[in-house]
Amino acid sequence: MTASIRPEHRADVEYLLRLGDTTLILGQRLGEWCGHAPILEEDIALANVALDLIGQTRAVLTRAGEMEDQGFDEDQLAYLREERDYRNLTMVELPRGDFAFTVLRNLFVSTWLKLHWERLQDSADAELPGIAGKALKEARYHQQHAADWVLRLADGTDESRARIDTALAELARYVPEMFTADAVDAAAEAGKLGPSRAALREAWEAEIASVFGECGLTLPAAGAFVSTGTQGVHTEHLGRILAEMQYLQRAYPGGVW
Amino acid sequence: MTASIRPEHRADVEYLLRLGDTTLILGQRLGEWCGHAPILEEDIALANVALDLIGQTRAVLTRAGEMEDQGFDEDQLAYLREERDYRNLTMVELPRGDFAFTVLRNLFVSTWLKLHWERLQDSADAELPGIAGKALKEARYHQQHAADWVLRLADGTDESRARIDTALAELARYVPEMFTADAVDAAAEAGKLGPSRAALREAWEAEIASVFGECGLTLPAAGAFVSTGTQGVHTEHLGRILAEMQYLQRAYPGGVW
Amino acid sequence: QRLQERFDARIDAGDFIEAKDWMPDNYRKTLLRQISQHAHSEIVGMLPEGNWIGRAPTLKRKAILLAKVQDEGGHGLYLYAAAETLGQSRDEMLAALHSGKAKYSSIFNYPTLTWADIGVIGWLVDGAAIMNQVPICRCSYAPYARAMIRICREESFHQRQGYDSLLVMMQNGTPEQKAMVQDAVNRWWWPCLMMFGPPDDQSPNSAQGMRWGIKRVSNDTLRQKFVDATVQQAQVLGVTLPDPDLKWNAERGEEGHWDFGTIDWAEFWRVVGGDGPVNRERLGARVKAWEDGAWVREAALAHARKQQTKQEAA
Amino acid sequence: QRLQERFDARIDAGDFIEAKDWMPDNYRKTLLRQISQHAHSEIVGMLPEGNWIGRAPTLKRKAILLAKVQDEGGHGLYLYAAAETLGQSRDEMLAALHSGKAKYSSIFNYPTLTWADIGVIGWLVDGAAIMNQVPICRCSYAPYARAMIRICREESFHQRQGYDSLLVMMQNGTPEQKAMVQDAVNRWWWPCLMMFGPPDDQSPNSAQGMRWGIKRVSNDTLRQKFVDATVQQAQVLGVTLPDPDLKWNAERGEEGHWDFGTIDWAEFWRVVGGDGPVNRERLGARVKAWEDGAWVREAALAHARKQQTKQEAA
Repeated sequence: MTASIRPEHRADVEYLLRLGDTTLILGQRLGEWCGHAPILEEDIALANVALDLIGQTRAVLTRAGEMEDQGFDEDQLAYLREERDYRNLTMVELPRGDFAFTVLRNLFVSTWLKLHWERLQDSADAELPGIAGKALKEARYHQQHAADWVLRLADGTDESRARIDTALAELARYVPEMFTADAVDAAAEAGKLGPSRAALREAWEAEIASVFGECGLTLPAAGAFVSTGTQGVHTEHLGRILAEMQYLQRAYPGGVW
Repeated sequence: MTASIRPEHRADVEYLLRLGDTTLILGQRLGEWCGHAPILEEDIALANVALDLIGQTRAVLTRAGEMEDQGFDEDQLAYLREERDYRNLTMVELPRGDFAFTVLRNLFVSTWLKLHWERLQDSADAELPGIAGKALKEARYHQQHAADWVLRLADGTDESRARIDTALAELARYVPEMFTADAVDAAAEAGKLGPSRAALREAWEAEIASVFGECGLTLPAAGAFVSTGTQGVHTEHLGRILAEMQYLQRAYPGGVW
Repeated sequence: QRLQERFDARIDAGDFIEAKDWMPDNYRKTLLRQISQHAHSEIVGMLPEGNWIGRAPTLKRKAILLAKVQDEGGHGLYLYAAAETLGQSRDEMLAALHSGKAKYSSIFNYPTLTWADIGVIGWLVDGAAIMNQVPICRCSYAPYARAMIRICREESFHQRQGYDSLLVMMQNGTPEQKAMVQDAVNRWWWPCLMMFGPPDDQSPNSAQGMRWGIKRVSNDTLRQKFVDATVQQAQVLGVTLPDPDLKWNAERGEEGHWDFGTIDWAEFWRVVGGDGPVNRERLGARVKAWEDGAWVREAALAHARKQQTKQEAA
Repeated sequence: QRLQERFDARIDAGDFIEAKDWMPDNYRKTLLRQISQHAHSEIVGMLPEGNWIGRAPTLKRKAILLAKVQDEGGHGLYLYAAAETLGQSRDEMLAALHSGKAKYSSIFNYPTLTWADIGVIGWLVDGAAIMNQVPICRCSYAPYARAMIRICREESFHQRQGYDSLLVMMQNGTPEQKAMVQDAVNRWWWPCLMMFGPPDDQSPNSAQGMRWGIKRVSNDTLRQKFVDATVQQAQVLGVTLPDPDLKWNAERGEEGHWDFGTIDWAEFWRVVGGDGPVNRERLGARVKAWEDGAWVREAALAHARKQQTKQEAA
C-alpha cells in the first residue's frame, strides 16, 4: 500500500462508506478516552464501544471493497483515502468534547446506526444481513449505555444538566444530516440495498424523545443548515483525525502489520 | 519524495540536525498560536518568531544535507525522517502550554540558540558563519521579546506569577539536556565546527539569571534526569507533531508544492 | 448646519476628511462599522489559514504562510488604529465582535479542508478582497484610505503567492494534487462571488456610502470586474470554474463581459446570519483566545502600573 | 495470640485465607499495598498503549489494542475489588495514587515512541508481568489468587498477540519496520529486567512476603527465568537483545542459564523515585482524568439518590 486510493463514486459503495466511515471515525474518537474517562468502568465501556465500532467498520468496509471491484481491502479503504473521499456523518468527527458530549453523541449515532442495522437485516445484498444481525446487538447495547448516562447527567446535578444542555445545543446542528436523503439513499432504497436516511427520521425522533421525555430534554427544531460529511465535505476536524489515523500507513509504504 | 529517508549518523550532520530540528519543532509549536494569542500584537510576534525559526531551519538543514552527501534537501530532512532520527532539544516538543510556558520556553531556547549563533560565526565551516550572522540578530530579538514577557508575568499579578512558577518547574527538568555534551559535541568542538553544549552553560545561566534577577525568579538546581531528544529518544509528543507536520508529504508521494 | 454644509462641500470636492475634522454622526458610525468589520475580518481570517500552518507541505510554503498570517495581523492592527481615530477603543470593538454584534467577512465561515484551500484563498478570496479594497484607497476618510493603500499592496503580494502555489501544483503536480486544486476551486468560487455583497438593488446602504465617498463602486460592478479578471486566470491555471452558465458576452458593456449564473442568496443570508458551516467555531475560537488571554493582559497592565509607580517614586 | 498461631498454622499448611478470616495487621497492609499497586499499574498501563490506539496501523491491530486496554481496565476492576475485601475503598486507593503515596509499576514511566513499542510491551512487559504473577495465583490470600488466575490467562493472550505482531514485522516487514522493532527492543529490554525488583540481597520485604505466602519466588529467580525464556524468543524473532554480556552458561543450575550484564540500579531507583522519563505525565494524566470527571461522578451519585428517594416514596 502506498499512494492514496480513490474508490469509484458508485451509489452502493457510497452507501456503505457512509456507514463504515461513521463507525470508523466514531470509534477513533472514542479511543481517545482510553485512560482518561471519569471512572474506570467508563474507560472499559468506551473502549468496548470503540472496539465494536471498529469491528463493524471492518465488516462494512470489506463489503464495500468487494462491491467496488478494484480489490480494495478494509485497510486500504480505512487508511488510504483522501479526506474528501470519507463519507461519515459530520457529527462523529467533532472533537470528543466532555463526557456529556460524548454520551449524547453516542446516543444519537448509536440510535441512527441501530435503525440502519434493523433494516439492513432485510437487505437484498448477500452479506449485509449477516453483518447487520451481529451489529444490531452491539448497537442496542451502545444505545442503552448512552441513554443511561444521558438520563443520569440530565437528572443529576446542575452542572451535569448544564453540560448536557450545551452538548445538545452543539449536536442538534448536525442532526438534520442524519435524515437528509440524496441520490445515494434513493438508489439504495430502490435497489433494496438498505433504507433511505429519510425513512429513519420518525423512528429516531421517537426513540430519542422517549429517552429525553424521562429527563425533560427536548430536541431543538431543525435549522436550515445541513452538514455534509456524508457527501465528503467535512469540518476542519477530519483532516486532523486522518493525519493521526493514517500516519503509519503513510509513513511506512509497503509495511506489513 | 516517497518513503522515509535516513541520514547517516555522522557527528557533523548530527550537530547541525540538533540545531535545525530544535528551530523546526519550536517553530511548529509557535505556529499553533496563530489566531489564539492573548492579544493581536502577540499573534503577530509569535508568528514572526516562528517565521524566523523556519528560516533558520531551512538554512541549517540545507547545510546538513550538503554535508551528509546523499543529496537530501531541506524538505526531505524536515519531512521524511522517522521520529527516532529527529535531534531536537526535548524541551521544544512539549505541548505549547499556556502563554507563560510559551514565553519562558522561548527565553530558554532563544538564549541557547543565540549563544550557538554567536560562536558559530567563527565556525570553520564554509557556510555556517553566514547563517549564524543572520540568525544571531533574530535570536537576540526573540530573547528580548521573551524576556520582556517573563518579566511582565513574573512581576504582574498573583495569577501570572503562579503560572510562570509552574512553567519554570515544568521546564527546569529539560534544562540539563541543553548542556550535557556527548561525542557529537566533542567532535564539533575538535573540528571547529561549533561549540560543545557544555561550553555554553555558564553564559546561559548568567543571561537567564540576569533576567530572573529582575523579577525574583530562581533557576532550580539540576536534577539527575537528562532528557534525550538530541540523541533521538523523545517524549510521546514528538510523534504527534510529526503525524501532523509530515502529513501532506506522506499522503502525496511525488507531490510538487 | 454650517458644519454639515462645509462637510458636504469638502466631500463633493473630493477632499479627504481627517480624524480631527468635524463629521456627521452617521458618517462616523458608518465608517466605524465598516472599518471595524474589516479589522475583524483580518483577525478571524487568520484562523482558516492557521489551520494549515502545522501541515504546510514544505518549509518554504510554511514560511510563506506564516508571513501571510503575520501580515494579516498587521492589517488588523492598522485598521483597529484607523477605527480608533473615530472614537472607539479596540477593546470595545472586540467586545462587539465577541458578542456577535459586529460582523466579519462571511467568507471565513467556510472551512479550509485541504492544502489547496490555502492557495485558493490567496487567489480568489484575497483577489475579491482587493477588488473591494482598491476603491477604498480613495475613500474620503483619510486614515482609512492610508491604511488601505498599505494593505492593498500586501494583499496583491499574497494573491500572487496563492496563485503561484496553485500554478505549481497544476503544472508540475500529481493527478491527486490537480484534483485537490479543482476541488478547492469548486468549493470557494460561489462564496467568493458573495463577498461583494448583495445585488445593488438589494443593498440599501450603498447609495449613502457612495454619497459620502466611503464606497466608490457598486457591488455588482465589482463582482463583474472580479469575474472578468478571474476567468482568464482560471484558464491559465487549467481549472474549471464551477458555473455552467459562465460564458463570454461581447454585447455587454464596451468591451464585453463574462455572464455568470445565479448566486444562491439564500445561502449568503443564512451564513451572514450565523448559520454557515463554521460560524460557531470561528467566533468560538476568537472568544476562547480572548478569555484564555485575560490573565496575560491583566498581568501586563499590572506590571506597567508597577513600573510607573517606581518611576514616579524615583 | 491464639489467632496469630492459628493463622500461622494455616499459612504453613498452605491453606487459603479468605476476606472474613482473621489476619495479622501487617499481612493485611502488605497485601493492600501490593494489590492496590498492581491495580494502579493496570490503569496507568492503559496510558502508554492508549497513546497508539489512534495510530494503530490496521483495523485489526486497532481492534486488538482496544480489546487489550479494555482487558487491562477489567484487571484493574478485579484487583480493586480484591483489595477492597481488605477494607480500603477504591476511592481511598485512588487518592493514594494521585497524591503520589501509592506506586505503580515503574515500567510505565517510559514512553511509547513507535508502534513497535506496543508489540514489545506485549512481548516483554506482559511477559515479565506474567513471570511475576503466575506465582501469585498460589498466593495465600484467596481473593487475590482468584483474581490473578483470570488475569494471568488474559495476559498470556496479550503476550502472544504482542509477540505475533512483532513476528509479522520481522518476517514480512520492510527494513524500516525491522529497524523499528529492534529499536524498541533496545529501549525496553533493561527496564523490563528491572520489573522484577531489586536484587534479592537488597529486597528487605521479600522474606516476610515469602513467609506469608504472598511472595512465592524471589526477584532474582524470576528475573533469571524471564531471561532464559526470552533469549530463545528473541532468536526466533530475529532481534538482538542489547546486552553484550548475554551468554549461555551451562555450569549454572541443573540445566544451565543465560548470564546477563549488570542492571543499572541507579536508574531503577531514580525512576521509582519519580524522576523517570514520563512519571509526571503519567500521574498528571490520571489526576487530570479524575478531576475532570468529578462532575460526572457527582451527577451519577445525585441521580442515584434521586432515584432512591422516588422508589422509597412509591
